[in-house]
Amino acid sequence: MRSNLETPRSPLALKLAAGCSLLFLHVPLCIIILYAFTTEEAAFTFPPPGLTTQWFSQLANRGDFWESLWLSIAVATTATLVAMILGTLLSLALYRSNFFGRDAISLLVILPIALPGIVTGIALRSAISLTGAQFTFWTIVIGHATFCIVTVYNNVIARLRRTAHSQVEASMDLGASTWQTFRYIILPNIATALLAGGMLAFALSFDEVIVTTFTAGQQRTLPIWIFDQLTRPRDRPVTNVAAVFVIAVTFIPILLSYRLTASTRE
Amino acid sequence: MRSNLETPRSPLALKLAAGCSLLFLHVPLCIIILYAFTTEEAAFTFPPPGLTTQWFSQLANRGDFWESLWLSIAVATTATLVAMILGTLLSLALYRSNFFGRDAISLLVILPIALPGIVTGIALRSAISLTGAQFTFWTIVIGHATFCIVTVYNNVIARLRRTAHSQVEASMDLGASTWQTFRYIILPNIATALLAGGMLAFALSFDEVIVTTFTAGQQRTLPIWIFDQLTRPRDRPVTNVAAVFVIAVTFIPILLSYRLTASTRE
Amino acid sequence: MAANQSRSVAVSLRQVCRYFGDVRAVDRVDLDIYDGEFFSLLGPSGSGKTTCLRLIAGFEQSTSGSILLHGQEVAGVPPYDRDVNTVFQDYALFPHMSVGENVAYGLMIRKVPKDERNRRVREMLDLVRLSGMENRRPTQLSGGQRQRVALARALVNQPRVLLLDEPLGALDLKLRQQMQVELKAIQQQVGITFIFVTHDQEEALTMSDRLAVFNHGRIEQIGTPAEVYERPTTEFVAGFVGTSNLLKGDTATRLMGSAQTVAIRPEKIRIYAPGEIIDTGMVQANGTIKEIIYLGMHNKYLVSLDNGDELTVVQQNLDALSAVNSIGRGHAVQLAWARASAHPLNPAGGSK
Amino acid sequence: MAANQSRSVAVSLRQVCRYFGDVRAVDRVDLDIYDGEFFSLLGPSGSGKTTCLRLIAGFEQSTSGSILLHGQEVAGVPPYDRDVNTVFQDYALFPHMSVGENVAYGLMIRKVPKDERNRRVREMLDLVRLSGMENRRPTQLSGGQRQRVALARALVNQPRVLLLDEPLGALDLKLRQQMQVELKAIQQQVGITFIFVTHDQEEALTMSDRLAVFNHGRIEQIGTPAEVYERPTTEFVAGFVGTSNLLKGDTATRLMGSAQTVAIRPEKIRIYAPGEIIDTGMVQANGTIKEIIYLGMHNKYLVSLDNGDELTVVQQNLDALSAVNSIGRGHAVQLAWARASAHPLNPAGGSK
Repeated sequence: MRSNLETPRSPLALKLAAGCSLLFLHVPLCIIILYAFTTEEAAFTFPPPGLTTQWFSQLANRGDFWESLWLSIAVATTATLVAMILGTLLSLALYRSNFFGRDAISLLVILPIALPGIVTGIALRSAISLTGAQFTFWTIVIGHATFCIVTVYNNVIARLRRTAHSQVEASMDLGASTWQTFRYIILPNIATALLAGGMLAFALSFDEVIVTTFTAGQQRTLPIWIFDQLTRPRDRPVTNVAAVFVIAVTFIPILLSYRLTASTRE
Repeated sequence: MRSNLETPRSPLALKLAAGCSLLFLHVPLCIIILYAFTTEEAAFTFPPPGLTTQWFSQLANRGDFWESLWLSIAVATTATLVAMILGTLLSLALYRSNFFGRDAISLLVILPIALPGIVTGIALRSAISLTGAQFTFWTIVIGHATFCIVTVYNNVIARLRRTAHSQVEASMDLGASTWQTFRYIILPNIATALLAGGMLAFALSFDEVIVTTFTAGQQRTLPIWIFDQLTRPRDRPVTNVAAVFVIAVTFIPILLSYRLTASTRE
Repeated sequence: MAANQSRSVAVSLRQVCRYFGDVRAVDRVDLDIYDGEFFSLLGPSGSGKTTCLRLIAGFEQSTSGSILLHGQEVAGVPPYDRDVNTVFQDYALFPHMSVGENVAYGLMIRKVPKDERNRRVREMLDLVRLSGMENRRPTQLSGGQRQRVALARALVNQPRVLLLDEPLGALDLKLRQQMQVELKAIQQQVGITFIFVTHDQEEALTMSDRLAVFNHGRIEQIGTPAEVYERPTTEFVAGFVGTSNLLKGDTATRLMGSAQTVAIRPEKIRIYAPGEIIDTGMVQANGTIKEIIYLGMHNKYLVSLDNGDELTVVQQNLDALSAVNSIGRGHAVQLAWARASAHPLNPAGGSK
Repeated sequence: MAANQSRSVAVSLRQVCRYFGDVRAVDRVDLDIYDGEFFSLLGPSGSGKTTCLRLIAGFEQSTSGSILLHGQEVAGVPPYDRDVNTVFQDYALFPHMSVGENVAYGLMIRKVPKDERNRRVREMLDLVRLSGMENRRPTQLSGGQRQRVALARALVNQPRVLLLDEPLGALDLKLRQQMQVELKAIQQQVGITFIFVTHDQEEALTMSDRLAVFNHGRIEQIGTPAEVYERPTTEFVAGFVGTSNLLKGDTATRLMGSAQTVAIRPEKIRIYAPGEIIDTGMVQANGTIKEIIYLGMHNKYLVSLDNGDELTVVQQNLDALSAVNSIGRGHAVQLAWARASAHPLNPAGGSK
């Protein structure tokens, strides 16, 4: 009957500090959404003199916006699929492996996400140049796959480590081969983690600017389109609308992945 | 006596796939380090025609490099300290709190890290412009603090959740007030996680490009200095040397933080 | 060993309730625990015994009712202002402190001078037989040693009441039995009131001066081990504290002369061969041996009575190789027990 | 119930070793388990019993020695090609499958036609009393029900040997006792060889036809429950399976006429008042009652012999209210036991 439901609460001061921190983290987000509706074209005053939805329709009429959006979605989808396959293979190979220390290997996988985007970018551009290849859709995908793999790997390996190994043994004990055990036992167990990792990877890829600038040729993904837009101050509200798009496309998979991994967290 | 030391290993094919993935993730890194030593000035051929350390001394003579490096270190240090304090407060307030769902709150804290850098950047620039403030060292710090707080929070709350709450009860039971319990029991328990979070935050801040471009005035952090360098093709090897610096400054804290949280992971 | 009713009351619960939402974890509990007593709260998991302990410690606040520590109402008093200390189920040792620092923690908080602190820590470690272990880390200790550190850390503050939350639950059988003896000895040495939570009825019988049996948040019976074991008042107590044969309805009427349910312990029933002459003061029944289970120290017989009811009988294996028994499966036997051994149960005993 | 030596051998271990680095988890184990036997591997944690089971299942490979299943050497044979099934300690149910799908898993893998599969799953769920639960998820079941699903899932494949790895360890006392009876009944019904790992000596005595006592990776004794309990061959067995008084050196010489260490069970010793006349065939000793511990079903007496040795004596509480006993603490008593009750231990019994 031990219950943690109602233990002594945090002191008020602590709550206040926490509230302020949360506010600090979220004010920028609110501002950008608010100014996607402002009636001003260039300068921003607070509060906005009026609200309008005209920028949405303006944006809808921009062919270059749609082009960038579709490119971003195509890149993110492809990179995510590649990452889901390679990330799962990696995690299966490394989970329970102990050749020169599981930790060392795990670190090797995690490092690329820590690699500064600018370094990854320069390095990839050099590597691609060396092979003499063109900068195409596929070079962007390769660039994005580097950090997407890590995201999928992290999610899947965390779930694998929480899955009782006795399930695998039970499956083998009941006559299932390695492949059958993967198909019927491991895959269903990691499914939600894999999906969550994929969604996070999608969001990361969709947002990426730096690596994209280095691995793209003439292609413009949506974040780069926005970046270019910023040089045109009169388009600021339209840009804000596009930013709201990016926020939405990013947050939905993140929220879903958060849901999917809820059981793993606690 | 159940032992997991020597259970059936992964099939060879799986290992091969994993090896290739690892290679894929690390080739770019090796390339950039290799070409920091090449004797060529602009074009890259493979293998490099010769190796030299001259670019290191060239870089050492560039005053603008050192200026950027110190700025990056100052920003990262300040943002990290702010994040360590606010992140700890946040995690203490939210750990065990259940007002409108701990999960919902936790998500509110995590979202900013998921916020695309470009969106955060635009939003912060708008917010700072609205207040009429100048873009200074401190605006960069504020920009970086948004994602640094999240990193610290994630580390500290994970440790708090793994710390037996009975320790807190035992401390209170033995006569310690809330503050004494924090000082003598909670702080030592979260110390390594806090440090690890701080180091990750430092690395993230040190690498940041996008948010910095929006929140900086004339200041150039090291990644932005590198970015600017890229427009000068003759300086490419020097740029690679700077990139190696960034890698080093980033990896050391990440390796340390990985060490510090080893016990939390398994 | 029995409680002296004239002793002063250390802990008193009056109609204490603790609800978690709809769950009545503790439901109108009345309890008086005397100074210097070894008192156990016994019950299955979820019966409210631990919540009761946490209410006394101050980790939980009661929904209603009043809790008195040595006559003082403690509602709203935080744990650090109550003169009780707790030994936690998971020991709750501070992993970043040495054994000595763990034990000294309460004294340090109370700003006891360093010399006295060291002296008392050393005394306490002597008491729990851990002298010389001051500088070890909790992770370097075995389960039994950790348990002793937790005990020392609580006792060093000289509380008037010590609360123990299933402190032996994590230990294996042999170590648990050894710690039971030690714990009881320490309690007699220091003379502090011990309130001991356990789900193990044998542990509660062995160690307690008195015990309260919990079920569904309520107390079903309070008494000395012998009172509770020999005269259980409800079916729940009869079944939870040891095992009992229940005679109900027709069987009870035929054998005991009343339809009231009675409980009889398996070890109080004797087995006689058919035709053997039995003291007329005894209650008698005829049956057939259905199963014999060898348990080393004793045999357990499942005996079918002629009306189909089944009784369990336990007989100590007094002789060498008593597994090979003259009474075999399928044999007809007579059973007999003293009328006083069959204890009538409270018909209102509200548990399933 | 005793093993029939002429029955065919189901599992045979010959000088089997399993080392983990320097740790000898299983050390030169020889073992024959007969067809249809309920055989227990009993020992404390870390004694090698579970590793032994995992070697038979194929989850571990032996370092040396040979393992035969029905006469066939199985070195290198993967678990899915061995005609044994395992009930895991944590049940290892597949959380994403219903109860029915869990039980059907082995049949699905073996491509048993759907109709037959459904029929056999239903039969199996009937056997373990879970009819109608097919569509539940494992998380919706209680511990005891999960245990039964794990049992059904293993039995549905009709293995010739069933391995059970402390299957009742996670259940509480009452449920465990109930499951012991059920498990034994199911084994008798299906007639499959059961190899049962447990650290609970009472469980092993209750359920087994024969058992092997493990210590430090080696087998100390193999025999029927009565053989192991009544005639332990080593100090370790005498202490681990039940409790024993050990008479050594001078005490043994004086009382038993030989310096060889003997073990005597507490329940074989009778207590007499001083001066009472004792059968001359009995071994006698004088002592003083040091402590009486009331345990409900019996009292435990700690008796100091005149030379300072201490013996434990257990007496069943036959009478109502027997807690109030005529023999009090500090009283002088005579102890006596049959010579055959004191069993000489193997002097080479290699355990501490």
